[in-house]
Amino acid sequence: MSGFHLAPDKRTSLADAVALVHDGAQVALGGGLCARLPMALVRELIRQGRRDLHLVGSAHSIDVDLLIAAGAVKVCEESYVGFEQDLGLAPAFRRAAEHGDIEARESCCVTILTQLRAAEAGVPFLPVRGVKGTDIRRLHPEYGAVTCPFTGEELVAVPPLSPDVALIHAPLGDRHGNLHLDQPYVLDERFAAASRMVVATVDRLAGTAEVADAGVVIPAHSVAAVTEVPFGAHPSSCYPGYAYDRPHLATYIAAATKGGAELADYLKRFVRAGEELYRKEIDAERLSSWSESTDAWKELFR
Amino acid sequence: MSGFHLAPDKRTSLADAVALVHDGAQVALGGGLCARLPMALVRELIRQGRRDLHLVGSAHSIDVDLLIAAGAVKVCEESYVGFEQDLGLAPAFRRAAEHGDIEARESCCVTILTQLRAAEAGVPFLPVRGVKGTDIRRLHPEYGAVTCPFTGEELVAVPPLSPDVALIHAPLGDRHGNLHLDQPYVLDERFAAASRMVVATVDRLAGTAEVADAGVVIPAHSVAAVTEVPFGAHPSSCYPGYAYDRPHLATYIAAATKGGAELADYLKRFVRAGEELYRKEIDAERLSSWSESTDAWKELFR
Amino acid sequence: MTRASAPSESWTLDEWFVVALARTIRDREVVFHGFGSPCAQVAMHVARQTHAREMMLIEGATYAVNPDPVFVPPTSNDLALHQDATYRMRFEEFFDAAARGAVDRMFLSGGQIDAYGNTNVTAIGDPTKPKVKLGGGGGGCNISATIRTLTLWTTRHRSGRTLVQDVDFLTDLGHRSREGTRAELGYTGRGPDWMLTELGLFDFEADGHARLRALFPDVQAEDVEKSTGFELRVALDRSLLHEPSGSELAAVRHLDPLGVRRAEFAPAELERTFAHQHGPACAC
Amino acid sequence: MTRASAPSESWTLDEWFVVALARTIRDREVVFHGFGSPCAQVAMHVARQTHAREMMLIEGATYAVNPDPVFVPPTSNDLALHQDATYRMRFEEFFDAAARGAVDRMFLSGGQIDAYGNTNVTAIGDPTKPKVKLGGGGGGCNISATIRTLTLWTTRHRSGRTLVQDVDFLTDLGHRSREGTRAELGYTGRGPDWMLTELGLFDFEADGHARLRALFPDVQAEDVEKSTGFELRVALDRSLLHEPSGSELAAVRHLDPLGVRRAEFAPAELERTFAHQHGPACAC
Repeated sequence: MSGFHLAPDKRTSLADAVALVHDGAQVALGGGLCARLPMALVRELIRQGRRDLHLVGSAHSIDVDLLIAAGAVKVCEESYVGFEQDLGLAPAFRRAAEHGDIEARESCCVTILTQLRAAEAGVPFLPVRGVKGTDIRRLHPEYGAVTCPFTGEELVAVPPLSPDVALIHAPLGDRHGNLHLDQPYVLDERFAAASRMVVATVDRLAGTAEVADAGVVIPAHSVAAVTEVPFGAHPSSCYPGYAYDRPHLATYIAAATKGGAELADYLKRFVRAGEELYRKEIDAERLSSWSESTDAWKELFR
Repeated sequence: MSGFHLAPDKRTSLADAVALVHDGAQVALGGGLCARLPMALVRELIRQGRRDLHLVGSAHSIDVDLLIAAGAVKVCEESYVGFEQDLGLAPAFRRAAEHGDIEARESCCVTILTQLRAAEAGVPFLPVRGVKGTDIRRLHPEYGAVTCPFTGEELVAVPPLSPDVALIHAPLGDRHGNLHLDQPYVLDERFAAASRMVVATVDRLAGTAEVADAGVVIPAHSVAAVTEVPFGAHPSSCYPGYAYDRPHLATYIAAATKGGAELADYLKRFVRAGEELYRKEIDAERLSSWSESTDAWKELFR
Repeated sequence: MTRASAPSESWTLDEWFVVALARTIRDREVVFHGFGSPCAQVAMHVARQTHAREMMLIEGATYAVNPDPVFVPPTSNDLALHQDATYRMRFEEFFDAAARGAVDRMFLSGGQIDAYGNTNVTAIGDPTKPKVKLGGGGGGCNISATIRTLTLWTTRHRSGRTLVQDVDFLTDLGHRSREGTRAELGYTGRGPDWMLTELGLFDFEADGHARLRALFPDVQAEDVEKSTGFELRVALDRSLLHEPSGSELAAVRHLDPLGVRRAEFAPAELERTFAHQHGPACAC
Repeated sequence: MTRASAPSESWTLDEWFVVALARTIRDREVVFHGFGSPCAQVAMHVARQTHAREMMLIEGATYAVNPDPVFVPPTSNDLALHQDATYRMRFEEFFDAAARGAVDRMFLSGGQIDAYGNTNVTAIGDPTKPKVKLGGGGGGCNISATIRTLTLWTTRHRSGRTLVQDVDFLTDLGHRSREGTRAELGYTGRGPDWMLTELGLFDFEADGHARLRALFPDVQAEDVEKSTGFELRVALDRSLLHEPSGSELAAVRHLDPLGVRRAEFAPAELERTFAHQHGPACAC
């Protein structure tokens, strides 16, 4: 009856999980930068040909870029999209923004957080401290202004943000949808509370007792579907399981930078083929060697 | 330089810790109802003769009542003060409110939370969803009104709440001030972030590694002083160490209800005597028997 | 505090009261009670063990989700209530959920309750210099506005001082206050749908006014009349307070072995005993 | 990516740059860097291991407090940075602290920076149809307003396209924007106090305008002049860019064995080497 999801068993196939995301949906992406990104869900969205998505989030990388490369995105309302100083600008994001193929409605971590909090607390607006004086406001005609009844000061007011779905990958979860994450949680707790539903993948499904011992970070009642997909965050990291796959990311960026046939090849080999073949292609086991020694860990980043 | 507390060693005596609380201070009390209350700090405030305190918090019991009984309180801005259906109304609170000896400025859990969040986020006001239509607003002339710039709806606006000090008791902490708490945290995390400083007692001081393994809930940089006081939350519970001391609470309530000599006797025996004698008086070891068996646990509540 | 329970072929008023409260919960509702409310607390667990197995139960002061208590202790913030819980909400997480309308039902009581279901848990008399200072409202003054539905209860109807024409102080919102109806105040919560007292069960008419729907079998309509300070509207349907089942009684007794629920009742009410028959039970 | 480090009697520009950034931190400051900023990231750890041992270091994308990295990896949200940390802030906990003014210093860079320290990390050209779409500002458009002090840096001064008369898009606030000064906007953060480039060091005058204070010894004032798009104010004090100490260099090399900091520089800048002498070093 409420917005909570009370079914006792949320396990479903990856295809059925992603079928909960409709064309044009406002989609929050869990994780951040190149860690714990919901990549298996992203790939399945592409396989299902989803279109016109409105992405919201903080700082992201290949999740956003790949969706854009595949033509699934209409609006990108993230605070950052890129590969930092390591691999640089996000090629598909950059090209689509420069060509006007997407609306790059850049937002700010704090503003998005505040908008999620408005949705969580059921209030129709919240004030933010900053933004005034910057050009970010020009990208957001939906922002308003409000005068503090105590100080008389004018502040930027932002509307609630309640994504249709939050896509979250977790290392561990149970069939009810309880998810364990390691820190940093980034915005995932806020997404889970503010969104209509969480659609989750986990590297491993386990019993409730094991997940509770590890610590439930996203509770079952926020989660509509959960699917076990080993290496479901690859090529981003999902510690303690696996580190960031730098060579794979470089391969993607080369393909996405070239576009055309090279990009099509990447999509065919790593997306269209499905998750089972994907896992065979990526040689992901070596990414678990990070825990063997500091040298082994460093080696993964050379 | 910031509001954070960076000294590497925050250990101090109980007397020096409480000396950080000045007469007239706005004081947030950690824990809730009759669990994890900062009772050793409360008793030391009374020993030091603190006056005119402005208490803020959610639902509390003997911590507030004892401070009022000792004449330390001017304003009580809690959402509830009492002993539930078990031991009933709070005798000193009730008498002082009825006689006008304190200002009982009753607030609401959600409103206090919202005011703490305003302080945390550095905004001069926040809107709340409810309050309108109730008489709670009559007790709070400081509340304002704000019109939503998007919906045109008028909401109650509340100012930030930044207590001078939050008094928090934790089962475990380290010398830097890192504190481990078990859930429910009640408002303690919010108090720690919104207050100028946390003054803490812990049942046991331990090494940082042990506290980190248990999980740091209140970080060192929020804490100005930490003191080891075994049974520092007694007669409230502090699991896993000890359960609620029902006979002691009944003794207190009888004394506080009668007032006069009976109350003076309680204060002499259990407060003026100091924490070391207090621990000898209370036979607290039996409160650790809760973990032996369900029957032993139940027995503590008969 | 403890007392031998009646055998299951008979039962006491406190047991029936808790069962009747439990029945106001529908399956798959998200339900919350506050602290200091053992009848509601036990009722929620009874509901979850009987007819509402897929409800989501949020434990009063610990915000634990669907815990199975070791036993119900006399204080609401106690580990015995949530030791086994898989998940505990944070304070802010629960209150945000309640404020945004994600919680379906809350149990609320009060030292005074008016015909529109407004409750007073703040003060009797002039609130600036009260005759009796009550404990206070917890989070109710916000979340009574936004939680979808409320179950009200009182165990002190017979005192004549509880169901009043006007509350001295409006802590938690019922169907309408001096400032307007819920619609006028912009609240999406629908207000109370049921109010249970130790005498009988009320619902609320379309204008938000309470209406007596059923009596416990040892209660006469005149008992209610003389104990009620507001206009008594009546439309009795005895089936709305039907007898507790064996499994419901077993759940009450198992969950609350200390009889914490009894602390809510005046001693005389605890003497009321019922058995499987229609009509008033003997008060033997 | 790796390269043998110079021995400690000599050092490279990237090493000196990081040390000079570190020196903008004062002891007992609470300091934060964003993601994608390895020079600032390494600099913060260098400061904490040398002159600012009681600073509070908040790691860029993990919000870990005072971690000791295993090594600096090329991506900011990585366990190698915070594996040993006693405490990690939550996302909201950090941003709230920054917004309320509890953070003393943040490091900020930009694809464009103007004379008032405004930075553009959003887009070059018309932002609605950019010539180059940059990555974006993270949390800067709020917290640049409220963090007490900012250290700006760029490793691309020599390009002539970085220090500009007007930023095409103002993502993060310096000392004043078209809408007014910080005081007029109601912000308590004081804006940038230092700006380091691969050519030299700037501070800011009372009107908020940048002023060149020191040059790296292999740089001439004319190099800066021709690379700077805004009016060049100059008040040189060579001591403001004094040579790195052995312990500072050791800290850089120990913390960043992969040389992640080097990714920020054009290849030619990485050839710049210095030794213990005054005046320009040879570019051997």
